Amino acid sequence: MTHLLSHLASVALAASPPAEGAARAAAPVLGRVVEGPWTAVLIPGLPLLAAVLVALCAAGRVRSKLPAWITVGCLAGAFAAAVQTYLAVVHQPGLAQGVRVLEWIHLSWGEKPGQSFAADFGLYLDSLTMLWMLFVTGLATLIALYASEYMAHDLGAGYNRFYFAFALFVFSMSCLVMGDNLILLYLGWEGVGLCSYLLIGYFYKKPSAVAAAKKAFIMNRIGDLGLALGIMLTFVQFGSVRYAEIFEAAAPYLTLAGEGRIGEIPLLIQLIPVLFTVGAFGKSAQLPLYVWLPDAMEGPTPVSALIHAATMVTAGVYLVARFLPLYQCSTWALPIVAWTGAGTALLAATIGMAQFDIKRIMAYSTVSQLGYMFAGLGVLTSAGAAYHVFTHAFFKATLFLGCGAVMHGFAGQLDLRKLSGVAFMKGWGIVGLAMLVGCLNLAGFPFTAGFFSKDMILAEAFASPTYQALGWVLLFTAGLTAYYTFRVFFRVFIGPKFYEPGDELHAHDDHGHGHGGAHGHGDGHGHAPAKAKATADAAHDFHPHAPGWAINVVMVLLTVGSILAAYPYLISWVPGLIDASSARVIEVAHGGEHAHGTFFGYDPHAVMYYVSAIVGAVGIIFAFVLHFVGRTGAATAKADALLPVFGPLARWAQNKWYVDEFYNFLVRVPLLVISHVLHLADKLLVDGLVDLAGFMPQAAGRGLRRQQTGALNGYAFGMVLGVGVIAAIGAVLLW
Amino acid sequence: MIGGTLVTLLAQGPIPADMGGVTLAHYLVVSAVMFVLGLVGFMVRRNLIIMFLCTELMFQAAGIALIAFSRFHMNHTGQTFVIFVLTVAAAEAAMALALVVLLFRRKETLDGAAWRELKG
Amino acid sequence: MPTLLADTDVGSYLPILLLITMAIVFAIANLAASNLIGPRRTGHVKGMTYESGMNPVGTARKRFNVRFYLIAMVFLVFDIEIIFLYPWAVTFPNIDHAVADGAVWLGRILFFLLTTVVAYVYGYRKGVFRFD
Amino acid sequence: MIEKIGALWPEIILFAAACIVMVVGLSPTAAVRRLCAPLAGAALIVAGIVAWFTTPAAHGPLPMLPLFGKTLVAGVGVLLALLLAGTPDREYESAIARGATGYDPIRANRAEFWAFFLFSLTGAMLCAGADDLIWLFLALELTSLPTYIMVAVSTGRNRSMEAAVKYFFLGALGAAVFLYGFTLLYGGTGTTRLFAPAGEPSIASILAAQAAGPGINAVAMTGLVLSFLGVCFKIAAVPMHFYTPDVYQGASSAVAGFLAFVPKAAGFFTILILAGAAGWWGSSPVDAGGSLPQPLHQIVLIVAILTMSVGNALAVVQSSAKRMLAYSSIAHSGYMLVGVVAGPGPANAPYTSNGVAAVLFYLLSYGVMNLGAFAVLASLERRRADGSADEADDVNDLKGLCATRPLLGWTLVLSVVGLLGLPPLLGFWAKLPLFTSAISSNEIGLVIVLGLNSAVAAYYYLRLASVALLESPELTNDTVRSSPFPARAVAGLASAVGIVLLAAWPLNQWAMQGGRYQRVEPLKAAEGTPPARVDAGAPAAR
Repeated sequence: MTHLLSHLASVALAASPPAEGAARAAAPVLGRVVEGPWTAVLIPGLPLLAAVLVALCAAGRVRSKLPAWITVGCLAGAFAAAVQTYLAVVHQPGLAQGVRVLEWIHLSWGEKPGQSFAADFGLYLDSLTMLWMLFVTGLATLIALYASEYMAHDLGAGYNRFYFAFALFVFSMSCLVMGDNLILLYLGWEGVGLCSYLLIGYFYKKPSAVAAAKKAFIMNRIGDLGLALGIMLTFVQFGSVRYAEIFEAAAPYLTLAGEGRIGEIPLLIQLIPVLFTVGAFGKSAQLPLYVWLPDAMEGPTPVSALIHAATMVTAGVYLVARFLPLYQCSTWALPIVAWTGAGTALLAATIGMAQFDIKRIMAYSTVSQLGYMFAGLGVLTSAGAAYHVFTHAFFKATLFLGCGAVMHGFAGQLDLRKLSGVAFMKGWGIVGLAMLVGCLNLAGFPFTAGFFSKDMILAEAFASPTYQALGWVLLFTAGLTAYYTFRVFFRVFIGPKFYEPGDELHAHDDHGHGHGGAHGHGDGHGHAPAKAKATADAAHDFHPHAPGWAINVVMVLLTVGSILAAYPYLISWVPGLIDASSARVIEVAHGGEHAHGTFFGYDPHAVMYYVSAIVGAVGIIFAFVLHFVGRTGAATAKADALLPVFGPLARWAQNKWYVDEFYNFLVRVPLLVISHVLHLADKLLVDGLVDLAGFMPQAAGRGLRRQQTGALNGYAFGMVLGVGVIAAIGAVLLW
Repeated sequence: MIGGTLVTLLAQGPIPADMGGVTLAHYLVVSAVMFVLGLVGFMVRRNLIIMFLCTELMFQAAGIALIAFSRFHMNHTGQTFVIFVLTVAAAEAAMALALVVLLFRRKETLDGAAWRELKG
Repeated sequence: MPTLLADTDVGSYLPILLLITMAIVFAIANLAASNLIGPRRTGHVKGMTYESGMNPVGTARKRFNVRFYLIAMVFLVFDIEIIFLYPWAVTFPNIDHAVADGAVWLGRILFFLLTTVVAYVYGYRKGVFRFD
Repeated sequence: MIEKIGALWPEIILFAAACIVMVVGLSPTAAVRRLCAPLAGAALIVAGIVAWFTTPAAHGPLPMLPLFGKTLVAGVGVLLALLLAGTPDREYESAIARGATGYDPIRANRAEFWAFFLFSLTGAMLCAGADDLIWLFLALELTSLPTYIMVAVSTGRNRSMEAAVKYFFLGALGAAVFLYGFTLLYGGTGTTRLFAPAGEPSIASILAAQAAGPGINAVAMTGLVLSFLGVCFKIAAVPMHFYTPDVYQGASSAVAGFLAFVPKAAGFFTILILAGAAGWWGSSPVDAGGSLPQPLHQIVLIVAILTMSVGNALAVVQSSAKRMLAYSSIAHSGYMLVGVVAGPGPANAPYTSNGVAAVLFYLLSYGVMNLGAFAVLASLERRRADGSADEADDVNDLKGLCATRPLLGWTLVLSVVGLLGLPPLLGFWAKLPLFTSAISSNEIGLVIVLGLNSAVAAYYYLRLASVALLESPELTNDTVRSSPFPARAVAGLASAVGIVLLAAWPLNQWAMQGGRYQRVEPLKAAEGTPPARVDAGAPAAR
């Protein structure tokens, strides 16, 4: 075992970006673009086609699963196109390829450079793009298939609406990732935001879903403002919004940064990545804008899996990775990214520990893992961050879909105190196994993909002399993550068999066909005792609804994907891709000796595997002891009551409650304050401005209106007066 | 009607020999005065027929200026123009007559100010 | 002798512009002044048709037949036609037949008269010439 | 002289069609009388096609303006013919159909209405192709004289009479002003020819010579200014705008839609021709292409700013949809004057710097979008207590239109949102070159005013759209019904389709062609033959 680990570690060392060696891919040539394969057009094209076809279905009031099959087919085609394009792109490593689809915006107001503005509908294909598109299209295909069963209760208008927004989302996401200019990126950015809004508010009759959708929309707008300002500043500074031209124009600054003369770079150039960061934090749910993501779980679970776990929320990571050259030209941008990421990771992990709604726990874990990714970017292991994005996409989708299956089967039940031993029930084995693999990944269990990707970030943090403290924060968070992950697994999926159906039973009392839609309650406090009793009575003839073939197939595929995601690491696939793209980390000359951080005197790259494996194991053991050992059948609060028996850990367990309430407070009060401030700002500032802007023309209009007396002579007088005055002005000017 | 000094002031330009003592400026003054009279009349009179006659006055003011310029430039274009101006004036006269008859039948008055339902 | 005003001094005709402007401003000023400071009297005498004291005889409300106006308007058409015919008639005998094509000149006036015929046909169908 | 006829085939076709319509429309048989509108429409289609294929490039600074102008007028004219369907003689014809009265040609207006419709369009076409002051004057009068009558007979109500009397009298005043301007322009240059082949005297080449030499003659400049101010009446620009709301409100909606486009198009063709004759020679930066001669430039600028501001400010406070659209029509003229101020830019300027092309494209877009809005109004009627129908006018008549009549409602929403200039609709692509051309000619202040005014316009346009889209229909709304002329709705639908699709069509290339500008060479004194010999078409009379 130890031998194997050290072997892996040595391979990792050779492959990880900071290590110089043969494994390092060809350095990217920024600012040069060669003609790319036309098949790339199919990647955004097919989802758009799907959206159009589904819209036609909606117009034709189709009430079958046709929209699902259309979407799955088109997305599978897009995935195939992505594979094809990927092969073409890696064929020419380090060189970006461009495909111009159609002319879009061309404005010019002069001949000089900077006096024109061009943004085509063009694609920018490099290895970073293709990495993203591979997992976006692949996961989207699988999740669309999953949703064909999951959403089946809503056949008809709702089903069509779901798949329309779904396909539109994939189209927008591919615009965001594949666009060759910032305007197209922004279009995609707003597009995914819109689709996210539509899908969170899918159950639009539920006030909480509508509120969540609104919250997501508003929080994202704050971020988008930053992004928009960043784009404008980019245009002003570089005279273009095309990546190739920006990178070309930024090359001298990058050289300056590489020579350690970062102070000589103009301040406004350094400001650009900071503004981008604001946008990235909004979209990727980082402090202080993260609050929308947990609420976004009001949407259907496939949406949570695809948009709010695997793809859309990583758009911020993509943005930072894409513009890493600019980030490296800024003194403040990367530290902001690193520290905010680490802070979010810790905060979200602690909140996640205190939740009872398993989908919410997964949401907080997503926020936390996104924090990891940003921290990875901040400490300059873009390869580690991208790899974490990649592995996270698989295992988090697995976890969400597993939770979704549970919710689907138990009439919306998500409270971990009301479910137990689900994996042992008839027909739930596959889900249980998938959840186990997902949880192991999330907890960073050795040899899993999540383990390797997390370690790349941790090791790099410790390797950097300035980020030692950040490394400790992340390490502590890793332990918490392992604990809360397995808290879910031990309580819900194994142990004595018990279940209590969710509150959606009444809606379907003819048969026990619970559905995944509305799963209203926030943190498990929601059930009044009387209602719980009624629910229990109703549960007598309730039978869990085991997942069908579509869900099972997708779960199996995703599980296999999560396991296999560990494999690319061994051949340093992702780091290679990242190194060949604009996200490559430049070497910074440090005037002499290369400062290198250590972990108690050891090289962090060598020892971090052992350390994080131990930390993860400790977390899992804690969960095991607290939530599995001695849990006797009833999975409700009894486990908590048993806690004092396990002596030294009791106080910590009590603290858990404290943390829960504390973070509830911390989340809600600022939210309330923010919303009130926003409301007030809206009332006073926005409405006031609008009123003022409306008032002035109105007042002018009322004044002028008196001249429109309706009298012929009055009009003649006005006309002659006007001619006279204007002719007099002309005479004066001529004089 | 206008002081002789002003006429002399305006007559400072070259005087074509065959225009005799009457210069272009004299014609233009007459024309301008007629035009302004038309404008003023149009503004202050409320009788529709008088108002129309005032516009005719303005048209004919232009006609006088045209003919004077035509003579000044020694070509016929201005005179040709005048014939067309007369034509248009006649067309407008026909229209004005028709309109005025129509209006008079509706309200039994020729007062332009009687028509002020539309305003604001 | 300059034939183009363009050849003369630019400034020499500025007074005309000045005059027009002055006249307009003067008129407006008068109107405004009389509106502002002038007395406003209403009364029986002021409202009479002739303020001089003449009493209008009969009623002004007497209606003329609409045909009178129609005839007046049709007359205008033929009236105006004459002013086009005069210059043509004066020019036609004097044109140099070696240079200008007399037939074209005749054709032009005939076309012009044709438009009058259209007006006549229209008037006829409209019933302008029926006096019943 | 004869060769000029070759450039006038579309006008000749329309004129002949007008003569036929005038006679056909007086037929005692109702079925024959009903042929007027189809005949007019067919003539317009033929004239448009003929204009497209036969209009030659003109001499002078704007060689392609005739082609663009004539085709545009014929094209929009077809839609206007649809919009005007059923306007004249509505109550009289229904009385005849009921047998309440017999047919008396002297009481019927249909023939005159449609003939005048064609005459007016002929006038607008002639304006686009004018190369002589006399021609221009006659063309302008031919455009506007018929419209006075069209307003008067458009409904049987007193309001139409009032509109007609105001329109006619103030129109005559405006005509007198620009006639005086033309006179002075002739006096200052010695010729009425606007454009001529290179080397021959014309107003354009003489003014160019004056501008290159001692500066433009004061008389000619006064003439230009007065002509511009007089033509402001046609485009409803400040200070000649007073009539607009009253006339649009008093006329039927269909005729108001007609008035908002045809005289405006003729007026803008005239302004472009006059501006082209004056030349964008001014001394603004060379790379910006020069501005109009100085006092004229300032005056157009002032008028543009006043026009859009006054129009928008007054539109905000209206409750009548027609008055609102009338004031907005004033504001749109102000927008278009921005393009006149900006000028065509330097030689081979791109589309975005060519203000003339921007004006032409805006004229086209405005024609289409405005037609949609008026078509919706013309398609709705309010039943009065006595059972007769009155056209919808109040904004409240439009409440919940998208719910009750989706076709009309969405046409209205598209039209007003397009007029507002929201992307990606036609209006946006029309307004954009106005902005960019003004920027490239360094008129930053004007651009700011234009931007502010666009914002103010949002205030009332969105009000119209939201009334139709968001508000629920009034309970008493059964008094609002559709008018019995589906052709009007078809016109609206066509314009709605145009608002969406024309944005994608490369029409701006067409406008770019139409706005092509070539500088007029100054007339050299050596080759300057005396105008007396050149100008008189006839041999010397003595």
